[in-house]
Amino acid sequence: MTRTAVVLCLGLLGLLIAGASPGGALMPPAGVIARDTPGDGGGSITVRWQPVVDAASYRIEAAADTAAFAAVGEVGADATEFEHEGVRDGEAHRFRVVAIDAAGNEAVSVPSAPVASRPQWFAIDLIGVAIAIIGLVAVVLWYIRRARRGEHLFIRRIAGLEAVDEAVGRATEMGRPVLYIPGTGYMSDIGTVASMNLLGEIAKKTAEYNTPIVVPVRDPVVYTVAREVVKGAYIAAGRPDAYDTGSVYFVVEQALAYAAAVSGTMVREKPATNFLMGPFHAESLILAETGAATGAIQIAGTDMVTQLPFFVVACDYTLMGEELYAASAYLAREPLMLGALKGQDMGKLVFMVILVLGTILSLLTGRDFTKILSTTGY
Amino acid sequence: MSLSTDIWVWIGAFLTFCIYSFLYKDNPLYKFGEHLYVGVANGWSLAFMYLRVIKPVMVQPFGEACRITAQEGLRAELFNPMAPANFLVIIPGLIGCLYFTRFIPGQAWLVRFPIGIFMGYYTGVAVPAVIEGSMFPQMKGSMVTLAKFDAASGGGFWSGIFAIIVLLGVLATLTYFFFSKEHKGITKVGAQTGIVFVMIAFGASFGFTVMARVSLAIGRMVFLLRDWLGIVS
Amino acid sequence: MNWDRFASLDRRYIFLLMALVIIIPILVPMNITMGTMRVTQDLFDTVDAIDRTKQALMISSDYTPQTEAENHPMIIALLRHAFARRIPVLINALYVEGAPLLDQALKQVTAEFNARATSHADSIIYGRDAVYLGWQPPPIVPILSMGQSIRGIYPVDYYGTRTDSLALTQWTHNYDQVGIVVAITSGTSPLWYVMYAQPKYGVKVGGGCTAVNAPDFYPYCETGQLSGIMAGMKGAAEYEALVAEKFDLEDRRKATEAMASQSAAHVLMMVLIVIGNIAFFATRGRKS
Amino acid sequence: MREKLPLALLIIMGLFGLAYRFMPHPGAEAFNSYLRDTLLRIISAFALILGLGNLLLRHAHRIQKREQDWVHSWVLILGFGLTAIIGLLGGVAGEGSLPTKVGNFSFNITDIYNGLLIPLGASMFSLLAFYMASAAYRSFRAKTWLAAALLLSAFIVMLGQVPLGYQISPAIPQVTQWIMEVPNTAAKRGIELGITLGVLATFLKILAGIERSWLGSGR
Repeated sequence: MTRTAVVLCLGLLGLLIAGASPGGALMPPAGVIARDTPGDGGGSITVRWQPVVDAASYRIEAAADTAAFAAVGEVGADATEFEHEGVRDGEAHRFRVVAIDAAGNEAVSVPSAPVASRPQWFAIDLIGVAIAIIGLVAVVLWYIRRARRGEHLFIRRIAGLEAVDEAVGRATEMGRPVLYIPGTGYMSDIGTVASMNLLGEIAKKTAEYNTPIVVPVRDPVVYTVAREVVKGAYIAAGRPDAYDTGSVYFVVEQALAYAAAVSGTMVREKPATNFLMGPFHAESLILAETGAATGAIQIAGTDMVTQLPFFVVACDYTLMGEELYAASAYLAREPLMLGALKGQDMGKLVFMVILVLGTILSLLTGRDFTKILSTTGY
Repeated sequence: MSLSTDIWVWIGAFLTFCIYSFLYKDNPLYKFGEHLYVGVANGWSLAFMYLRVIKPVMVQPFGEACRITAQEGLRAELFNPMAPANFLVIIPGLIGCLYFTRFIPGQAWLVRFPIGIFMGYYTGVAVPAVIEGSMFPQMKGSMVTLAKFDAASGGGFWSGIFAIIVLLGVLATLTYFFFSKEHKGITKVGAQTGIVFVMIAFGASFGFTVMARVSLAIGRMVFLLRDWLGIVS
Repeated sequence: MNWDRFASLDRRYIFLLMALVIIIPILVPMNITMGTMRVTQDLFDTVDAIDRTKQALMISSDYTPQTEAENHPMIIALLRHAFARRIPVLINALYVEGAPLLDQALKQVTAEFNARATSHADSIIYGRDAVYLGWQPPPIVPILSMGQSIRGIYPVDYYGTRTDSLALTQWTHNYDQVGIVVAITSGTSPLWYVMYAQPKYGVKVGGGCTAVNAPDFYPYCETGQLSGIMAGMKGAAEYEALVAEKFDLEDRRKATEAMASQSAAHVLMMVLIVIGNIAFFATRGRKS
Repeated sequence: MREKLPLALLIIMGLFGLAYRFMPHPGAEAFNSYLRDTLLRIISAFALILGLGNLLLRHAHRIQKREQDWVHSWVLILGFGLTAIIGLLGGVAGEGSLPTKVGNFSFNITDIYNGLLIPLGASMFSLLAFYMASAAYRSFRAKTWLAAALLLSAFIVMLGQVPLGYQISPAIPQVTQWIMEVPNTAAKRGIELGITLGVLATFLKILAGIERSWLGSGR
């Protein structure tokens, strides 16, 4: 009974104090600082201030040089920062912040020192990405350097690539061509770049075996590259005479039209071996199923994760993701390339360590260690 | 039943049959459809490449620069590559022409310049893109935090357990892709677990895609039965 | 039984069976019952809860004719839902290829309702109950600009009428008068609304996507950024069923009908897999 | 010189492509957009001309030599020629100098796109429904444990996709969702992370001149 009374009295007292506090008690925001937003392309100034008790919202006002202050934005009670965009670079602005309480009372801060925005050359918020790139580049270069010193490097068997010799040999025995499909991507896809590197190695083999290679290409830029690659491979293999200028040809840019034409080629020219290497899209299964129906040996490889299932189902061998990038190194057995491959492995190890450590630390400390992988907030 | 009277619908129906006839076997109808497709698609590419690229990006700025020079004389701003009228658009054209040097004996090496520009720029652009767009979010998503177990932040006991399974799956799959280590001992266990995850994923993707692909076939059949033959409404 | 023949069955028989299981259900339409996924139910509930006197439903679309079979029924189902509850509808197209399809859908559903209407108030009137805003490239521009002013970015509608002369667009100024944006896509446009419009203007976003893309959307439903989605033809069929049951409509349900073809095709594939495995083990057992 | 000069240009382009992402300065932005929207686009237009020349010559050759299917080569060349002329002279929607309408029949390049290319593309695309069935029949056989895992997960997900699965047990769609969210996510993430490193290593190999197949013969 008495306890209830005490609680009631205290409550009433509290209400009285709250009600008695005058409206003018709303303090203006202190510590208003404006500075050029870092790591951006200019045209933006960031204003910061210290929070005010009782403020329901803040209005930010700006003035260019001696001009009058005008509102440029309004934010909620939780905010202590505002990014004013659309400023002309080099033009000085002063800022002030107006705290507004629930009743609509306002308290105006002291204006900030004048500040002008300017563009920067480095995006500071991407520092994490930059560090990751530098770190991984260092790891890979380190192993390339070790390989250059002549260190022997082991590389595990990759079934799809072990089968390349046999597949080309089979075409030779049967007197039929080898079909190489360099994907349906652009030169801008790294999968296409990897496919071109692999094409060089496979063309060397068809040159050695004296088996015709047919390379229909979807993208005109890739076509120009593929042509040089095959020609170069025949010369490197010492068989420039065996190079047929018609072996690499451009078909059409539209992927489905390309699939229609290449399906026709598969059925009519009956290549003994089909290589499908590079980035593929939905047409992957059209090509792979048609090829399977003609009885060709099919070795596929793609870095398009969505298309891998169809190659796995319809082809004899499939290089998955990274294996496509590793393929040319595997076939060439060039020490420096193998060094790069070893470097990639170490990169994976780094990934695994970060994942495990991040998880353990997050679970033990209860803090969110995934934040180290944010691209902003440094 | 009301047959279509639109010529384009009839053409569409005929071409659909041309393509579908390939399911039986290769035949002159398919060959017709295929060659028409390749021809028309290339004609379309050429027209659009001219209308959307060559004309606005090269011909017009250059022509405009010539016109200004003729009327008002040569000015420095006509050599600003960003200006709507400038002479410098001729440079990419000249680089593009280097492709044709391979028909000139002894000068074929010049082809390497346009190719080098493409290879260099795009391999460079890809690096931050994969690090920022793939590595960071994928790693971030794979780490397990207490929030995954916390019902208040949308998690729970089971979602926490599943998050741990995902993490183990990621580690196992990465192990499978180790090239410089023979799959023996702990690596073997990891790699084999990894490939099981991969196979389950591929099966699931395959099964999941069936519906979308069947939808495409339904779309075609509806075109034939409704738009062309008018059998169904 | 001679399993050898099945072990290496000519694939043309499979093609023939596939064609039949797709065509027959189209010729003989049937509605099959199915459960409703939570994401579909959530979307339905959110649309259903719009206060029609204060807010409109916005349907945004960026699908191409290639995915018409999956996406088009979603638009139809949404329009039926809105019209049955007399929720005003704003429609926009993010890509030009799909723009005529939206016009067609709007006309079709308007005709369905007006055929039953008995009075002017009861009818669906263009300009009062629905406005087709048309297409403004590139997609990001209308998505952001509609937060400020819908009439500003769409001064005229798809048919060239000034939007300030239409009753509906006179009171729908920006996202504040939009109960939910449902983006129907063959790609990922609902996520553009989530990324660009939602943080700034707080608008609710829902989606309708192809089956292939559905896994990309589930995480956003979990976090509530998406109020719900229709995933592929199945999602469309579920939404159709929800609308038809609640409002007792008897119009054709294309996705539901197509689900019969879908089910038949899926069952065929599963049967084929089973037969293939039986044949494999039967022939292998004999060989060894 | 014939190798070093192009390689030097490649290195400059590669380093700029990499660094550009970290440079918010409008100068870098402007240079990049010039590179991407003007330079590379024009160069690739020339590549298309080269490619089309190659294609047309190949088919002209076929016709000349009366090779197999030479009649169809005429179809290709005529289809190409007519479409190109209609597009170049008739404009995108028939606004050009060439009339693209006879009575009610309109055949401008947009009509050709909608009337020819879309049905052809949609038909090719829809072949996938058939090929998925044949591929599944042929390959989904439990020859090994791995093949069984592939088969089983495909089977469950297919079942979970249709009303039948729900009727058999409401758990089936849930299992489907679990497979999509847990093992599927894990495997795809692992592959994607590997790809990240592959991209980086490919970049380094090309810039360091280790991978030089793109240089071709130079002859």
